[in-house]
Amino acid sequence: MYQFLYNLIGNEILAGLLVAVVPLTIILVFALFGIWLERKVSAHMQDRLGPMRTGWHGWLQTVADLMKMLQKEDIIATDADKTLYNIAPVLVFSGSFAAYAVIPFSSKLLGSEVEIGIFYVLAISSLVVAGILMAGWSANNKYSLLGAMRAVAQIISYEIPTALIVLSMVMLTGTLSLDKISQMQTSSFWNWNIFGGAIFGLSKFLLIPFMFIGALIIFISTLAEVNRVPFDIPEAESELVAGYFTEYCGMKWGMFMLAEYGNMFAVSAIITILFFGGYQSPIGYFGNSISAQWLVPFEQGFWFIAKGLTLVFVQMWLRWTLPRLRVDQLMTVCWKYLIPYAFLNLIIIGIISLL
Amino acid sequence: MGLLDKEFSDGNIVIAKVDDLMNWARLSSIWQLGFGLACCAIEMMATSASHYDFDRFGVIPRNTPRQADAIIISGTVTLKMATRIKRLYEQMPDPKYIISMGSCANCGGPYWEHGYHVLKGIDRVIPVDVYVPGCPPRPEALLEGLLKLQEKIRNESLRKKIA
Amino acid sequence: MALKTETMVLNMGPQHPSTHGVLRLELEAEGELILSVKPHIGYLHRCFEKHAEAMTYPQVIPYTDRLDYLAAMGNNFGYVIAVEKLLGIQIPERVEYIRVIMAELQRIASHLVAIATNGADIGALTPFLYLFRDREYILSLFEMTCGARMLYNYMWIGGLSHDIHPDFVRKTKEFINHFRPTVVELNNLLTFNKIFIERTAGIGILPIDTAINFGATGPVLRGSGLAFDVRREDPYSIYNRFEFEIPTGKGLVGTVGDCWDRYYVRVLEMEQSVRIIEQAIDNIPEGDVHSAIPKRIKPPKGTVYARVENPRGELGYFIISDGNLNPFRVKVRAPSFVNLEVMGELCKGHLVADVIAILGSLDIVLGEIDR
Amino acid sequence: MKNPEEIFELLKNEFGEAILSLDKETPTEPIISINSLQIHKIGAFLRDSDEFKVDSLMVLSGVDDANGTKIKDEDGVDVINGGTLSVYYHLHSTSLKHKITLKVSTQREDPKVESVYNVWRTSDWHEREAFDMFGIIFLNHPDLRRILMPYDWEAGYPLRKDYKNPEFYQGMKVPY
Repeated sequence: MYQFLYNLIGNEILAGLLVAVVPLTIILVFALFGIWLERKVSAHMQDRLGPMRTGWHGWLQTVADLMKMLQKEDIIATDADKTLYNIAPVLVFSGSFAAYAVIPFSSKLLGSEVEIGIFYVLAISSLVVAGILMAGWSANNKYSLLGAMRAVAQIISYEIPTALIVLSMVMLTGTLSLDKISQMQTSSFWNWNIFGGAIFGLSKFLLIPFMFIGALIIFISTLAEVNRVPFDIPEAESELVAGYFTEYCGMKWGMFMLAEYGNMFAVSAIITILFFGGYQSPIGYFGNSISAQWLVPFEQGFWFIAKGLTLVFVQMWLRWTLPRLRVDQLMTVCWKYLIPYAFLNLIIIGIISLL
Repeated sequence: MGLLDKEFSDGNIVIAKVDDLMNWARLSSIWQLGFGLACCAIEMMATSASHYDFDRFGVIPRNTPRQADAIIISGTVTLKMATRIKRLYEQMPDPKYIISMGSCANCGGPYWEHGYHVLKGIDRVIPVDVYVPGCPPRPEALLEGLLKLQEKIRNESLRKKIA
Repeated sequence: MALKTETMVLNMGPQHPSTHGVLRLELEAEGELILSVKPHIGYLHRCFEKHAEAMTYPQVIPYTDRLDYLAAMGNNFGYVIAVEKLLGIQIPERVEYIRVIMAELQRIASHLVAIATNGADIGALTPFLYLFRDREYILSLFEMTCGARMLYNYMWIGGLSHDIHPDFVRKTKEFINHFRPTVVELNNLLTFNKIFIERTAGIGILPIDTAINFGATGPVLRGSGLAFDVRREDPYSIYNRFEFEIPTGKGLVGTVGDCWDRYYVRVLEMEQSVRIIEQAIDNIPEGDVHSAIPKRIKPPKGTVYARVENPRGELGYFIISDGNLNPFRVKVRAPSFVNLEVMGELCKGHLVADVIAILGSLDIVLGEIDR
Repeated sequence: MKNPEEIFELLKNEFGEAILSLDKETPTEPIISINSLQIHKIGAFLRDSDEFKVDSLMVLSGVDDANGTKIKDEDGVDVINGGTLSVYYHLHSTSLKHKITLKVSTQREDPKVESVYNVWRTSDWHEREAFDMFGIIFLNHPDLRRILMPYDWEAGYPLRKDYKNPEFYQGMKVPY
């Protein structure tokens, strides 16, 4: 996409900025939609209706929320560390925003075709940790601090199983590029990595159970990385009021919120790419069959977003069903169960792929 | 600085339209401070629950005053609590609204005469936008109070008040 | 070498999402570990006892409603029993039956809120809304009887304010049919949820002798394993005519007396209440609910202590009469007030998150703690 | 299960002078009056002896008997001079099922009662409440502070019959 624009405009910076607009639009639109979806999903699960007064079934609710937030007074407590306090939301947001740069929404729509895409995502999302710690520390509020400490411990711990599963997938596919991983799983859902990838023979069938385990582990650990129930202890409403963003108000808080929903989709996208075929259609392309090649990228976009939203929906489903774990139990889940199983999975997948 | 801090001296059509949009945003997303004081708090919870569903109006409870727009004084305010409520109110960012729910918060309610430790009306401490009568008010009454607050917000303006 | 660190004082409340009102907890914490918990109460002190001294006997009843506002019927019940004892009057059978049905319905409604908030504190928000939905059903039964949803002023000295609605019996049976499956659903959704058990089993264990010494009653005491229920121990009204069991904590998933036991006792108690209602609802005798209400309520000099089993435990009214139209002194033994005292004992050595679980399992109502 | 007369006799034999009287005239429950400075000893005995096993304090209530003389002070406000404040202890035994009501009285001007904090921990907050509402000093109570009223409440003890409410508290008007 960048190359295309560069050829068109001939200016590196302008092309770069234009490319950046795409993920920004996507993240904003998704956040608007995601927050509304969350409220509607929760409402319907709870025998309620959810927002109803702003447009059809309240679809403008998030717009109203955001516009209201823009109007709010911006309070910075006297004792807060002002620099850190102001940087933190930006950092958190840019962390989750930057991850979108390498996510291939379709074969034509991806910000940057970096070869080390998945590595980049893991690295850049660590910015979020720094932002959260800054937010918790600078607000000079004990609840914020507790929330930030919890968040950092949690996110860093859960990055290990995530990374291990990613590693096993990289081992299997032999590439770090998200686009290439997506391309490999083409033509039918039987070629998705969760079904052993586009290989044939015995090893495919041997791989399937371990792929399922791997997908489960990475789903759980990314759930924890984006602080969703049952791992939402950093912002545990009933314990820590609102966790690390207790003291934030107005749009600064809104940025945390956007980042959270952005992250939700980002991790779903990563899982989709690694296991569920990325932007590949499970049933072949309509555009190919009527020989309208221009239709294919749009179909791919549709499939990608549909798969991502399905995973997001599962996250929400869990959120409104399960209670929350305690901080030590959370660590137990990570260190005693997820990491050993992820290691085991890595070794077994390695052996099988050598067969 | 919030956008509303600035007042415009002359009204024109642009400001009127912007007003409408801003007011619409504010009145559609009144986030209440999630805290309860007494009996009325239970009715407030019932209002948020499935049967009455506050969320239809975009009202969700936020637990920290920093992210709340309205505070529903749901119950008897005692002298010991009044200072804390004042502080909570001061922690909320502008624009902020108060709904006084129930007789106790309005005027002391049944405790007006012998309540040596009851504040006779929250409006002695913080300014109130809407009073909802009842002991406790039914959820429908609270919803009505909310609609009244929305009406009030709808008529706000960026223009300088003439008076 | 041990690193020297300072402890952190964490102020929880009076405005905090899970202090169930305006309780303030002063936590001394080392990181997440709790060293001590000091509850500060009185943020809802509404001077009930002063009001009782200034009002006539019937006028006190609406104020009793507002003590434990989740179980207003139970509060009325205790007070009118105390005054009736003082007056020495007999009340009609019909009144007794209706009172028992109302008190048991109220117990279910109150336990629903208790369970709901306990779950919500631990993070399960959906069961909270489900249970509030079911509570509405009971409230509509009360509403059709006396017109109020929460604070009823329904039981009067010697009678009731209104007779039951002609549809009441049918609707109550409908409710029971609706309610039984709800409990099963609740158990599937929350009670035996693995995470919920992890969070509550083995947390905040209250040994039986400590519970008695602290004077804990109700589900808190029964959760520790002692089958103490005022309805059985010191039968008032007509409770000795009904068959019901007293559920106790058995340590089904953890240790006896932990948060989960206290929680589960409430679930089981709701089923027992349904049993009592079923036994009573078909046997309501005919009669007039106003016939025994005295024209002028002026008890003789004397003192009385009457206690009833409220959803939260033993609710007692100690009334001193000096022979006037108003009581000389009314002292309320509020179950939550006593139950909350064990908070400091229970929380030692637990984590911040456990404080919430423990507080939720004690099920306090600030209205009666502060009075 | 023992009736009040038996309990009274047993206590009389054990403690003699400290047990003052048995008040049977009240229609509903007989009350045993005892010396206010011996209550801890008697409570511990009641709890530990096998005959009583009174392991639970149901309620501890402070009462202003208002039996002194009413006089007007210099501002023309009614105050009560002399007389007594009382504390009632409602006890019961979870194993033997009997109930006992004890009463201690103390001088209004210098109200001192022994604390039973060590016997029944229930009394902890109840004693603080009685202190808060009536100003009864419980000797040996480890943490006798106000409990319901604000810690900085200076206007006296609200449930005393001659209590006058202040006009302002921290700048907030108190009366209606």
